[in-house]
Amino acid sequence: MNKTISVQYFAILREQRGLSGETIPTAAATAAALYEELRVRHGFTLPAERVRAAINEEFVAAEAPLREGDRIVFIPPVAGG
Amino acid sequence: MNKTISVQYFAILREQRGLSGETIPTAAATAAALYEELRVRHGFTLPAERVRAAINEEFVAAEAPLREGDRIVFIPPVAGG
Amino acid sequence: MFRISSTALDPAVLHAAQRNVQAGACVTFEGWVRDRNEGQPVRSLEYEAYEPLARAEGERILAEARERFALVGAECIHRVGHLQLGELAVWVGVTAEHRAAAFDACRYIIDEAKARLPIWKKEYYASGATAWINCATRGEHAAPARPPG
Amino acid sequence: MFRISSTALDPAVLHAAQRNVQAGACVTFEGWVRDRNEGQPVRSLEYEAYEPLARAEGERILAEARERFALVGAECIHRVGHLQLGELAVWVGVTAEHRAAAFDACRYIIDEAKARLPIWKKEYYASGATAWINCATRGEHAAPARPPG
Repeated sequence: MNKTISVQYFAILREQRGLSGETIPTAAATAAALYEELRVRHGFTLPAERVRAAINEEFVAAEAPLREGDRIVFIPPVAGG
Repeated sequence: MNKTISVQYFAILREQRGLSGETIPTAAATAAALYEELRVRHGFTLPAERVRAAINEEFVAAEAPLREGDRIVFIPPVAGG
Repeated sequence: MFRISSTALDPAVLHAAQRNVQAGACVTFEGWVRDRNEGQPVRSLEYEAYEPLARAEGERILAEARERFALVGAECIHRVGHLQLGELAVWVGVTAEHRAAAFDACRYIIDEAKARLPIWKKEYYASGATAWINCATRGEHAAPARPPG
Repeated sequence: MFRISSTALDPAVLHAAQRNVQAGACVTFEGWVRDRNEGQPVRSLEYEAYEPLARAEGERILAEARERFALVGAECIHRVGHLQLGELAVWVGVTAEHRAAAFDACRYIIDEAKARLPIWKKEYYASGATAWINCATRGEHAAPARPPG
């Protein structure tokens, strides 16, 4: 039931993880579940509701399902202004 | 009762007069009266209500009085747009 | 500063003079001679200014912009003379800490400049005809009014 | 066209590419690195982009602007990397027959770009501190929101 997912990190998430990306096994069923898993593991300061996700280079909803081999990016709030 | 007035022409008025400026004697009491005199004499196509006047480099009302030695400019409608 | 120039304007030079590390936003407007107006093919344009009054009115417009908007700098330069297609006829450059003020001020300056400066434009058409814009009277072929451009 | 550049932008080159005799109006916006933000002295800035998505979103924004406004051309280029004070961080150039469309489209593009592009900004302060803008959470010193600029 574990999937292999490739994760990319940017900006504050990249700094807090200390990596630009990694390929990991996970049991998380959705984008939101995976972020929560990683947030706890790596001590990310951004709460889930301020992070968007993109899977295979398309923005997706938080409850989007994860599939074997997906490439996911967690997107911190943009600079705005 | 004649005054000596220096008149400058721009754009369509300059072309219709064939001169950039001239110094003329006139009995006209106001800027508007002088324009009317010149319009008839030189066949200017612009009616008085579409021409503004400046005396001694300041915009003035049509009924502004003319004084000996004044420099007057008749200002066609600007290009706008 | 407001200027009238009888020689070609170089936007790179005008632009470089605006640099300021206090400004986060720079908005420029350029008016170019384009190849048609109101559907008629245009070959060239002539601008004529009543310079003393145009300079005074131009400075007034810039002062108004500085009063209304939080600016770092504001400049406007208008060409006079005979201009060919593609030439730069008028340049407005505004810098500000934030972009909203820069956009609003740049637009204010060009709108007021077009409406208030005693500067006239003559169009030379491909047909050989010419017209002083906005000076048309009954019987002349050029339209007396045109949309903003 | 939308581009992301990791090398310095030259506004003169970007500008020259816009020339078009069908355009009567050219409006450009430049975002510069300024020396303070929210009252704090800033030394430099770092921009980081998620490039594939930023490019796709940037192209979408330009397509929206072309649909909404009568344009001749529209371009946007965003820097990434470490930028010093006064450097050009983002450039938007729009040409149109008339200036109203050029102003409206230029502003639309930069507003949408700032709100939607997955590009992040890190400020390096004179104090030695740093902050990812808009990524602050409880306990971090940078304000989570800032006015448009």
